[in-house]
This record gives sequence, C-alpha cells and structure tokens, in this order.
Amino acid sequence: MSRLLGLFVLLAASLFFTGLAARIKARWAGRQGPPLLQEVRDLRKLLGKGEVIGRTTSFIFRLNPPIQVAAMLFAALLVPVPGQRALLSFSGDFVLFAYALGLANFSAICAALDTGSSFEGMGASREASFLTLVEPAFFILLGSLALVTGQTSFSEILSRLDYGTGAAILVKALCVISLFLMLLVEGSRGPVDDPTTHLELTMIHEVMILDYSGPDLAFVVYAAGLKMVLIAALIANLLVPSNIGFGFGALAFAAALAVIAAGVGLVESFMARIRMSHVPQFIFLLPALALTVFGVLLFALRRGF
Amino acid sequence: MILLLLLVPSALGGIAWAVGRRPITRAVLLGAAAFELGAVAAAWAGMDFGGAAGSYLGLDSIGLVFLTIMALVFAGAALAVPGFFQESGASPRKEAVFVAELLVFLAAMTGVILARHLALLWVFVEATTLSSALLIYSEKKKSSLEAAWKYVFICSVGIALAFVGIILLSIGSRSVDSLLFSDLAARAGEINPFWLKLAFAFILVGFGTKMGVAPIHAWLPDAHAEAPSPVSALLSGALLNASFLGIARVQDIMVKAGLGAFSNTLLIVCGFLSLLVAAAYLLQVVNYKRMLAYSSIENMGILCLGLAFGPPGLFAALLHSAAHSLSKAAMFLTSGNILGLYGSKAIGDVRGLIVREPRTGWIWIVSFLAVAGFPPFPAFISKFLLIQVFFAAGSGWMAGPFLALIAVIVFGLGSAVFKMAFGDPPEAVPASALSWKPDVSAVVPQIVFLLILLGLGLSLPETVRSVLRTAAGLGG
Amino acid sequence: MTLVLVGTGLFLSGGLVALFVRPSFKGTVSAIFAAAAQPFLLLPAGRVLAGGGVEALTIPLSFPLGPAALRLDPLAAFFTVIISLGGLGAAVYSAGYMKMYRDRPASLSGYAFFSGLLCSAMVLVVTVQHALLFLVVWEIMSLASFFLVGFDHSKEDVRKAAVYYLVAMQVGAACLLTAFAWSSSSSGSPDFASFGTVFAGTGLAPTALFLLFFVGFGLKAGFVPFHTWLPLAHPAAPTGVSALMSGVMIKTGIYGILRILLLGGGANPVLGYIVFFLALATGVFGVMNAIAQPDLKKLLAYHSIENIGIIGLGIGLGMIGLSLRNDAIALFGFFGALLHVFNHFTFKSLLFYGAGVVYMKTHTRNIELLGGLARSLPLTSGLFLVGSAAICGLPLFSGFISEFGLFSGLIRGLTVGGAAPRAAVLLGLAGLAFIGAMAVLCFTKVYGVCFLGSPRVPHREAISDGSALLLGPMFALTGFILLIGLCFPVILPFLDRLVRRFVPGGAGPEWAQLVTLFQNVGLALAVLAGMLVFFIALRRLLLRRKSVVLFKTWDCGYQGESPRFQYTASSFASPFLQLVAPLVPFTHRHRLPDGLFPEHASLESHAFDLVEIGLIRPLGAAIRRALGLLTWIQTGRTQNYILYGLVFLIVLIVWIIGVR
Amino acid sequence: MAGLLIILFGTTILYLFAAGRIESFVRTLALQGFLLFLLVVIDVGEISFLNIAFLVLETLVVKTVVIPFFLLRVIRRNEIGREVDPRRPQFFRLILAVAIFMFGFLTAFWAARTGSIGQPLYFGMSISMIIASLFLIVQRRRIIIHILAYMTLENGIFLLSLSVAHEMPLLINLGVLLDLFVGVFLLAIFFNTIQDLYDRGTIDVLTKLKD
Repeated sequence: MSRLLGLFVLLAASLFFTGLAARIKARWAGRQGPPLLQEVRDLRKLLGKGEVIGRTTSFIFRLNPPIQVAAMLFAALLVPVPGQRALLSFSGDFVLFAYALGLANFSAICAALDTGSSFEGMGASREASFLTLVEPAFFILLGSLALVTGQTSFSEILSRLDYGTGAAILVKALCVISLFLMLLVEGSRGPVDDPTTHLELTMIHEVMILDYSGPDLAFVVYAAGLKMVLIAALIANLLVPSNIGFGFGALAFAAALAVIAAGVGLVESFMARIRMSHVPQFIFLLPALALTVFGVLLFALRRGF
Repeated sequence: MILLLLLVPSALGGIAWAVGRRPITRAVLLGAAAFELGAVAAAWAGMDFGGAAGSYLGLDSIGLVFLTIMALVFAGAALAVPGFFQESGASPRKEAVFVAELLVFLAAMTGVILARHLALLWVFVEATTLSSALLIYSEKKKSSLEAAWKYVFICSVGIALAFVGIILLSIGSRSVDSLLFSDLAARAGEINPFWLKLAFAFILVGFGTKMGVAPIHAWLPDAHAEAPSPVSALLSGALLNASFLGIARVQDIMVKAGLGAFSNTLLIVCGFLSLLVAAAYLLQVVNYKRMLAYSSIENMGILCLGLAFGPPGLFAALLHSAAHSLSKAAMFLTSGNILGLYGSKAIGDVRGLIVREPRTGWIWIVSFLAVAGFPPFPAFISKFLLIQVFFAAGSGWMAGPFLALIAVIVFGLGSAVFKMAFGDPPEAVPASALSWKPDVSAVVPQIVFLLILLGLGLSLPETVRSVLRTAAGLGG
Repeated sequence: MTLVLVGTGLFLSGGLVALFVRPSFKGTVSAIFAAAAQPFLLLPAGRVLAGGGVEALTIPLSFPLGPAALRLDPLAAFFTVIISLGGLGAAVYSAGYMKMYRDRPASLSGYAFFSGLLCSAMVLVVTVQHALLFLVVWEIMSLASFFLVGFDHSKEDVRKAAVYYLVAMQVGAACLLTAFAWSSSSSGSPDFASFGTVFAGTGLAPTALFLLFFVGFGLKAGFVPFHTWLPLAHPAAPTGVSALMSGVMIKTGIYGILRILLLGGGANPVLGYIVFFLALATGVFGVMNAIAQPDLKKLLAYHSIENIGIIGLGIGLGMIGLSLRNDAIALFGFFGALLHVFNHFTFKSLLFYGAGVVYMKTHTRNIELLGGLARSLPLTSGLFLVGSAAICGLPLFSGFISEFGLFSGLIRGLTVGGAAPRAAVLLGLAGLAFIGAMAVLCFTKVYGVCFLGSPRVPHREAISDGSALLLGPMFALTGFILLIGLCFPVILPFLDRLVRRFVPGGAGPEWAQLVTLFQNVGLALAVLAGMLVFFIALRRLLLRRKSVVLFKTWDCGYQGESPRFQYTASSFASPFLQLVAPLVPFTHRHRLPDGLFPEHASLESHAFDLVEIGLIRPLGAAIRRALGLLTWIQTGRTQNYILYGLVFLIVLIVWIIGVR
Repeated sequence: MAGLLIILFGTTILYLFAAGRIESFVRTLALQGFLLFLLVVIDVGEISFLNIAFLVLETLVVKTVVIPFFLLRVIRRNEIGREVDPRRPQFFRLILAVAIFMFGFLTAFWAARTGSIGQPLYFGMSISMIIASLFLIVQRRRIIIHILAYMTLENGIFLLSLSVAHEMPLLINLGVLLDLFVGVFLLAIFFNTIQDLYDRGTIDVLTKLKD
C-alpha cells in the first residue's frame, strides 16, 4: 500500500515539475511567471478539445500519444521511492526501464516522420542521433552502480548505496551530475534545447509534437513531463539517504524533486542554448562522466573498498 | 596377350591411314575405343595381363588405374571427333590421317603405361611426343604450328635429358645390371646413392617437362590451347598422367633406396611452383583454352605434392588424377563446343552461354565445379585426404599456402567461367557460328564423364577402392 | 532421425519435381513439397528438444567417407526447426514473388531446384557429424546458394556479387577443410565425437584449431573482418532467397561455432574474450553501415551482420562465463544467443519479405524514392512495423526477450569476477545499448522514409497490397514474434535441454532462477500491454463526440507544398554519421547549379564499407601484384623455356654435389 | 686408340662453335657419326654379335649417312647460307668451346678418381658434348641450328650409353634409334613448313603465343 503512495507522489510531481522550473526561471529574470497549476489547467483544457490531424498521417500518428503515456507510466512503476522498493522490481529491471523509454522514443520519432513535414523530420533525426549517446551512458552508469553494490535491480542498487567513505561521496556526486545531464538531454531542456523557442529549425523535442492538438497533445506533454520526473526521481534516490522511514521519505522525495526542478530552471536561465553542431560534444560529456564513475569504482575496488 | 593392347590400336591406325574413307575411319576409331574399354573391363574383371617378372610389358594396379582413365578419356574424344570434323568441314583424307595419328598416339600411351623397363618407358614417352606433334598441328594455322614446334622441340630435348638420367641410373646400379622396375625396386639398396640422386634429378626434369610441372611447364599452355579440343582433352586427360606414372615409378625406387627425403623435397618444390605459376596466370588469362591448360599445370602440381607424401599421399594423388583427367577432358570438349558457338577463344567474347545453349552452358559450369574440387566431385575428397596427409606427416603448415593458392586459382577460374556462362548472349556473333548447334555426340561424352565423377565422389565402389589402395602401396 | 531424412528428401524432391512442371506451377509444387516436409522435420525435432534425447543414425558410405553418423541432438533439433520453418516460408513466399520472373522459365526451374537443394543441404549440415560428409554438404549448401544469388545474372552487379560470394565461401571452406583435416588426422577418426580429445590436448594446438574453426564458420555467419560478401550477396538474390540466406543460412555458421563449443573447443579463456570483442565490433560496425545505406535490402543485410554480432556477444559471454566457472553468466549468455538466433530468423525474414513486397510493387530498392506506402500497402507496412520494432528489441516484441537475457547475463558478469572480465562485460553492456539505440535510429529511418509521410515520387500506377501468398508467411512470422514477445514462458520448456547442455553440470538451480526471472518479466510486460490498451481506449473515449478535422500539416504557412519537402533518409542519418565519420567513409559528388538559369544540379553521396576498402581490396591488389611478379615466365620464346629447365637442372646438380 | 678417337670426337665441339656455314655443321655431324662407328668397332668387345651388328648399322648407316644427307637436302631446299648475325665476335665463342672441352676433361679425371665408371674419358667427353649442344640450342637464333644441335645432343648421349659397361637390350636400342630418326624427320618437316609460312628462319618468328 505504501508503494502506491510513492507512485502517487511521483505522478503528482510530474504535474508541477515543468511549472516550478518555468516559475524559477521567470522569477530569476524578474518576472512574475506562470502560476504553479498552469500546466494542470492546460492539460484539462486540452483533454476537452477536438483535434486537427494532418492529411498525410497514418495510424502511427494516432497511436503514438497513448504509447508515450503508457510507456512512461510503466517506467514509473519501476522507479523506487526513497525508503522502499518499487512496485515492480526484479533483477535487470533498469534494462526494462531504458527499453520502455526506447519504445516511447521509437513511436515518437515514427510519428514525427509520419506528418511528412521537414521540421518534424529534422527534430526526429536530432532526437534519434543524440539518443544513441545517452543510452550507453545510462547503462554504463547503472552497470557501475550494480558493480559496486553487487545487486542487479533498481530498488536494491539505490537502497544499498549508503557508505560514508570519501570515494562514496565522489561517486555519488558524479552520478548525480551525469543523471542531471541526462535529465537535460532527455527532457530537451537547458543548454541542449530551448522549450520556449518559436523557431522550428532550432527545436529538437518541441518540433516533434508540433502537429498534435487536443487530447493527443495533452498525453504527449504529460508524458514528456513524466519522463523528466522519472530521471529526477533517480537523482532524488541518490540524494535522499535510503534508511529514513516511509513518512519522512515521501516528504524528502518531494522536496528533492522540487530542488531538482529549481536546478533545471536555474541552469536554463544561466546558460544560453548551445549551437546545434556543438550539442553532440556537450552530450559526449555524459558517457565520459559515466566512464569516469566506472574507472573510479574499479580503482576503488582494487584498493579494497 | 598384352602385346594385343599395343598392336591393335596401331594396326587400326594403319587401316584408317590406308582406307581414307569417312565411314570406315569412324568405324575404326570407335572400334579402337570399344577395344580399349573392353580390355580395361577385362582387366578389372581380374584377367591377368601377363605381368610376369621378366617381361618388359605388364599391367600392375597403378597401370590399371591410368589405363582405365586413358580408355575413358579416349572413348570420349573418339565420340567427339566426328562432330569436330563435321563442324570444321575437313576432307575425308585429312580425317583419316588424323584418326591414324590418334590411334598411334593411343598405342604409344598404352606402351608407357604397360612398360616395366625404364628405358622402354622412355622410348614410349618419346613416341607419344612424336605421335601427338602432328595432332597438335592438325589445324594448319600459324599459331598451331608454333605450338607444335615448341611442343616437339622442348619435349624432345627434355626427354633426351631423361635418357641421360636413365644412363646415370644404370651407371649407379652396376650390380643390379637391369633396368626392370621389379629388379631395381627389389635391390634398390645396392644402387649408389650419388648417381641415383643425379639420375632422379635428370629424370624429374625430363618427365617433368612432359608432365607440364613448373618450372619446365612453359610449352603446355601453347600446346593444349592450340590443339583441337578432342586432342587437348587427350593431352590433358591421359598424356600428363602417363608422364606422372614415369616419375611415380622412379620415386618408388628412390623411396626403397632410402633417398625418399631428397625426392620428396624436390616434388614438393615442383608442386608448389606449379601452383604458384598457375595462380599467377589464371588471374590474368584471356583465352579460355589457355585457362584450362594452366589449370592442368596446377593439378599436376597437386599430383606431385601427393606423390611426395608416401602411400596415403599417392592414394590421394591417384584419386585426384582420375578426377582431374575426366573433368578436364569434359571441359576441353565443351570448350570445343563453345568455340563452335562463339567462334572465338577469348573469354571476353563469350557471354550468356546458359541462355544461348543451356546444355553446353550447364556442362561448362558443372565440369568447372568438378575441376575446382567442389564437393559432390572426387577432387574435393582427394583435396581433403591430401591435407589430412599433410597433417599426418607433421607438415600441417603446408595446408595454408596450398589452400590459399587453390583459392586464388578457383577465383581466377570461377570468375572466367561464370563471366562466360551468365549474362545476355552478345548480338554480334560471327555468321558461321550462329547456325551451328552442338549435336548429341558433342554433349554425351561430357555427361558420361560427369556422371562417373559423381559416382566416384559420392561413394567410391569397393573394387575401385581396393585397386587404388594396392596401387598406392597401402596393401589390399 | 529417419523421419528427418525423409523430410530432407521431400525438400529435395520438391526441387526435382518442379523441374518438370509448367513454369506457372513450379512455385506451388515446391511450396507443397516444403509443406509436406514440415511434419517430418518438426515432430522429431520437437521431441528431441523437449525430451532431450539424441536420435542417431549411421549411413554406411564407402571408403573415402566411411560410416557417417547423423545425430539429432537438441542443438541440431533447434536449428532443424529454424531451417524447416524458413524453408516453408521461403517456398510459399517465392511461389508468389517469382511471378515477376514468369518470362524466364529456364531460370525459374533452376531457382526451384536449387532452393530445394539448399534447404535439404542445410538440414543435413546441422545433423551430419562426420568431418568429410559435413564438408561435402556444407559446400553443396554454398553452391546451391551461389546459383540462387546468381539467379538474375543478366545484371552486371549480380554476377560480380555471385562470384565474390563463391570465392568468400571457398576461403571459408578452405579454413574448415584444414581444421577438419587437422582434427580428424590427430584424433584418428572423422567422427565429431572423437574431436573432444583433440580439444582437450595441451599446448597451442587446441587454441589454433578453435580459431581456424571460428574463422571458417565466422565467415559464413558474417563476423566483421569476413563479412564483406554478405551486403553484396543478399541484395543480389531474389527476396525469397535473401530471406532464407539471411534468416537461416548464416545461422549454420553460428551452429558450427556452437557445435565446436559443445565438443570442448574454446577452453582457453582468451578465446572467450576474442569472440566477445569481435562480436561487439561486428554488431556496432554492422548497424553503423546499415544506417548509411540507401538500398533497402542492403540495409537489411547489414542488419543481419549486426544481429550476428549480438548472437556472437551472447556466445562470447557464455564462453567467458565458462572460463570464470560461473554457471549463471554462461547460462544467460548461451540462452540469449540461442533465443536471438530464432528471433533473428523470425523478424529478419519478415523484414525481407516486406522489402520484397515493396520491391515488387515499386520496382525500386532505393528508399529515397519511396514514401507514403502505409496508405497504399497497409498490411505490409503494419507487418514491417512489427518487424522493425522487434529488431530494435523494443518491449512487447520477441527481440526484447533475447536481448534482456543477454543484458541480465552481462549484469551478472559485472557483479562477479575480476577486474578484466568486469571491464570487458561493462564495455559489452554499453556496446549492446549503443547497438540498440542505433538500431532504433536506423529502423525509424527506414520505416519513416519508406512507409510514412507521402510518396516522394508519385507512383505511375495505383499499387495494391501483396497477394495472400506473400502476406501469409509474414503473418505467420508476426505470430511467432508476438508469441515469444508476450507469452514467452510458454517457449521456455523447449529451450531447457538445449541451453543447459552448454554448461557442464546442467546448471539446474540457475535455470530455475532464469525461469522465475522471465516469469516476472512476462508479468511486467503484461502490465505494459494492459496500460497501452487502456490509454488507447481512453483516447478513443475522449475523442468520441469531439470534431476531428483533417487538415494540411503545419509548414510555416508556405503555400507551394510538395512531397519533396519531406526529410530524406540520408539527411535523417547525417547528424549521426558525422559523429562516426571515420568508421563509415562517405564520398560526396555534386555538381553546383551554375549560370543564371541553372538547368541541372546534382548531389550524389555514397557510403563505403570500411573493411572492404581498408582490408579486402588492398589484400586482393597485393595478391594480384605479388603473383604478377611471376608473369615474366611465358615470354613465348622456346629458348627461354629450355633455359628454365636447364637452370633448374643445374641448381639440382649443384645441390646434389654440394649436399653429398 | 679409343681415347684418341674420343678426344677427336671432343674437338668437333670446337668446330661446332666456330662453324659459320650450315653445311659445315652437317658435315661435322657426319664425322661424329663415323667416329662413333669406329669407337663401336674398336672398343666394345664382349657383347653379343647381334648387338654389335645393330650398333654398326646404327652409327654407320643412320648417323653418318642417312641423317646428314637428309638434313643437307632440307638445307638446300630452303637455301640457308650462313648463321644470321653472330651477336658475339667469333673469338668469344671459341673461348667458350675450349672451356666446355676442358670441363669435359675435368669431369673425366673426377670420374676416374671416384672409380665408379668403367671408361672415365667416355663419360667426360659425352658430358661436355651434351653441355655444348644445349648451349648451342639456347644461344643461337637460327632454327636449323637448333635441329642440328639436337642431333649433336643425341650423339653425346649415345657416347654416354657406350660408356656404361653392360649393354641395353637390343629392343631398347632399336626403340631409341627409331625415336631419334622419327624425331629428326618430324623436326625437319616442321622446319620446312616454318620456312614456307615465314620468310626468316630465326626463332623470333615463333614467339606469338604468350600471356
């Protein structure tokens, strides 16, 4: 029963995450910024509207939004909340997590190409190319964590990470940074892509959902928000010590998510977006960090942790 | 009784020469072929051909193997000769002379196989050269004249050197005092090793020239390419084997005299050189008959390698020589058909053979598979046995260069054969060739050869196996 | 075992009977015989797979072959299932597909005969356990597929591809010939069972022998340095054959490697790493080149190389597990590899059949000229989508299950063993993920550009979907994909005996662990499927009374709309290809528009295979140059020829006198 | 006496190398045949009468009369005068001939020392004759010279066979002679056809077949 509560916290947080980030960014720029519940209002409005669908599209375009939401919610079941195990946890479940995200990406890219517009094609191509760098990094990271804790599923790995020594702090810090980077890339936030731009040629994620309207748009926007929250939840698991009781765990979890959302907002307001041709170099940072984590762990292991 | 094998062909040759009318010469030719096959069948049935110790002529098991191959190849060539002449439109007189020469050539080769005396063997080998010279020149073209001249002159000089070798051998074996193989082999220990080695060197160069083994092979591509296709089939299918038999007999004496190591290294050097030369030229050959000749050089190289590895190696070599002779004869006869169809010997001019003349096309491809040693055919099994012998003899590393060169050769052959077989037939074909279609007699021999090969490849009959084992000295 | 022989005979006689039947019936006859052969092959195979016994049969052949033993053990049974299903699918599909070549009766009968011969030869390859007979059947398989590749030989590139394929097979067979000759001569008998003693021997021989076997079988399977024939041969063959070759025939290479492992080969731990890293390179290199290919069938051929890499990764992992004496890793490794063999057969054949229908309807394989086929070929595009999702290993499809097995093996490899295996396994983990991501990139490109959007080049005449003969096999294969993807535990008992033979000691507890793990995964996937259905229904519910308007796609208000605006395949792949530029050499040839009213401007880009340019062509040129040094011999002058003989003689004499 | 004859036989090498006109070449052949005849009569003692008669027939009739006469007819029919263009001066070829001749004596002494050969001088001279004729074949460019050099090679080999103590059976000797005769006959026929087809009788004409 307590796990369901954890899941509930996760889903609720996804509604406020982007809103909080936008508000922090506006507040930092001296503006009032949209109310926190703005996103919830948008979703309710969209769910109630009709739709305009491109003439050239096939069944893929209509099938994509449900796949996106289903995949994200399924991935949410796999992610543990600090202090307790995830709803579904078995050895190697982070592989299923990554491949669920992969399924969502596959249908998103296909849907983008289905509309037959050159902008959506460009966005899809960039998304697909950058994704090829993110996936291996995620696996290296999780693999090295599994290596050090000797466990093979999300819940065990994240719960057994508490160790006080110096190397542990360094490893945790590196993991948090790389996961945060991954959040920025997967959510198309911060230096990688600017969600508020109106120029289609520069977008990556936003352009792929350009042609959606009504409930489809609602599904897709919610799924994107949920994806960012999932990765944020992983970071939160690292930040919050796992041995605290459930009650405090949920509160600490929500607080951690808020801090991460604020972080995203801060990063976006400080760093301008990177030139499109330099984005791959930026994204290369992610696998590089993951490999350093692995190197440090291997080195630490040999010296007898 | 054994003299019949020599006299009947030469007598029939005389008749053909004298009579000169087309039906008679054809009947004589087919009669001779039938006689050969009958004699061989009788020999297989166990009839003893007087292989007594003292006599100069005798048929032992290794002789029987080569005699069978020769009889089969000759029968195929005999069947193809009428078609060949009908296509080239020669006068009956010329055909009669051709048939006479062919029969004398057959008699000479039979002599080589039956000879039990080294010098007699030499005489018959020289006789084969002389009798086949005019056969090569039968097309009366400048190129066939040049080929015939090179063939006669180089082989005669080579064989003269072989005779020097024979005399050196008799110098070395004063105590044995006879050149009969049985005596030489029995008392090989008493022969002076220095003179024996010198003799083997000369004999290897002499008979090697006739056998077309590198570095003394250079005449072979010219002779086999310019001769008419039935003759080149006989040359490649039977004559090369006969000269190989000569070397095999002397190698047997060398091994019994304890000098096996020396002769083996020589044979291995010759074998690999032949493979190298064949590989070098097959990559860039332009004329498809010369291509077949180079493939013969390669196969003779393989035979030498087989011979160098004792009885199991000889078994593989004999199986390989049977496979090579029949498949090469089939390929040469088919090349005659292709020459008739396209009127040119250049590989580039021949295209879409399967579409233009499906029977010849498919025979051309299947016989290539047989020559190149693809599985259903015995050449593959002999290749496997040979490599097994390499490893058994501890020199497994030889399998590497051996198979590498064979791969290059198969690439050279394959790309040429399939360049000719596939694709669309060219529009501009010389008028004379357009109407001509190979009739049954130009296709049946090849099919028979390929069927025999398939039979040998899939399951070697028991009798054939036991004869091959005794021939190779592996015992019953 | 006799039933299997009857089945093989049926395949062969199907080919023979088709020779004498009217051209229009050739396809149906061979399909009927293929169908008839199914029970004879599947029943014994199923019995052996489930029961675990070994059905043996010895054929007394004469001397050179000796008594040949044919044994149907679980490994052979598994591959027999794949071969018989593949043969049936290819026969039925070809019955429909070959109608395109009605005007060439002669080559049609050749096609029917050789495809029957190919299937029967493959069944024999996996059951024969006698060195020489194995090589004979192996080469007959190569020959039959050579003639099938050379079917459409009026085209120049088909001829070149066919000869290239023949020579590649010849080199592979040469390695196998040497390896078999070596092992049978040192173990005394040509039977496979006796090779165990050779592999158990000490010193360098067993390792060298295994490497020889690996090169020989790897060349047929398509591991990286020897794969260059595959992207040439498979697209050249008619689709029915390229599906059979890609889905089934290259698996005989994998079968060979597994058979050698079963016989005790690869004991040396270093070999495990060699296979592991070579497979990783194969996978990554294969999919990178696939992304750069505009030709549909060549792209699928490169994907076969990628999947062979994944299978090889499983085998390598299994070998590392065995050398670390950790049954769990070995069990998962071999399980992933074997299951991926079957999965790859299903989705690769499905994709090739789809590509065949596309080629049959649009007569072009260049995906840049296709587009919008989803509307004109709805069924084919739906099935192609299932195939693409499965090959990318996405959940709910069979690809995911075998890759998940590999992943769990890799993860277990991380948690146990020393520093070196951990580093290797992590590299494998990252590599597999990288391959998965690139596969997603590649197949979104193919599916998006070919089937989605609107047709880039207007079709001359209206095209309708493939006939029943074409779609039948595709539906069957989709059934297999979904069966394994969703209710996978049903298949597990069949793989039980097969996978556990590879681990000495049977790995009972580990297998139970694996079964429970996959039951959990099955449960999770069911939850995912349930959510999917729920949300689709929710969307339909939400839109029930709302207005859904079909309108033009948003194009920034630009009025002159044209399908050529759509993103092309090469531009879709270019951001990624710039990242991996050195590995996939690219040449651009373009002619800039000049003058005030430019008539013609063109841009042509072509991707090369790094191994082909960097390794195979220079090697070929070097051989040609080296052998070219010998071509001074045939000068035509008689005197020179005699001089060669004399020089040789003098050298011999000097050697004799000197050595004495 | 036999030694003198063999040395005389050896000197014919010098003449072969020095000879300019082709007819003088043929006359040397006849001389060699005659010398062989004398050798057979004088030296070979204890073999059966039939063998001696055959050897006499062979050397006297065939080697001294029939073949040289036949070759002269061929030369006259094709009006061949002198050697084409001796590339090297006369002097150099003579030195070469003397060197080969001396080499013959060298091998003779070496054979005498090893003692395994009955008549070492026979052996030495025949080896030098063989080497000389082979050198002629490889070095000269006129085809007729090749045929004549082939004949001298056969004579050298015949001398070598005489040096062997025990005799070849009659049948074998007959076969060897038959082969020799038919060989020369064939070479002459081909030479005639070459002369008819090509004007120049040098070997360069026959170099069309190559790869």
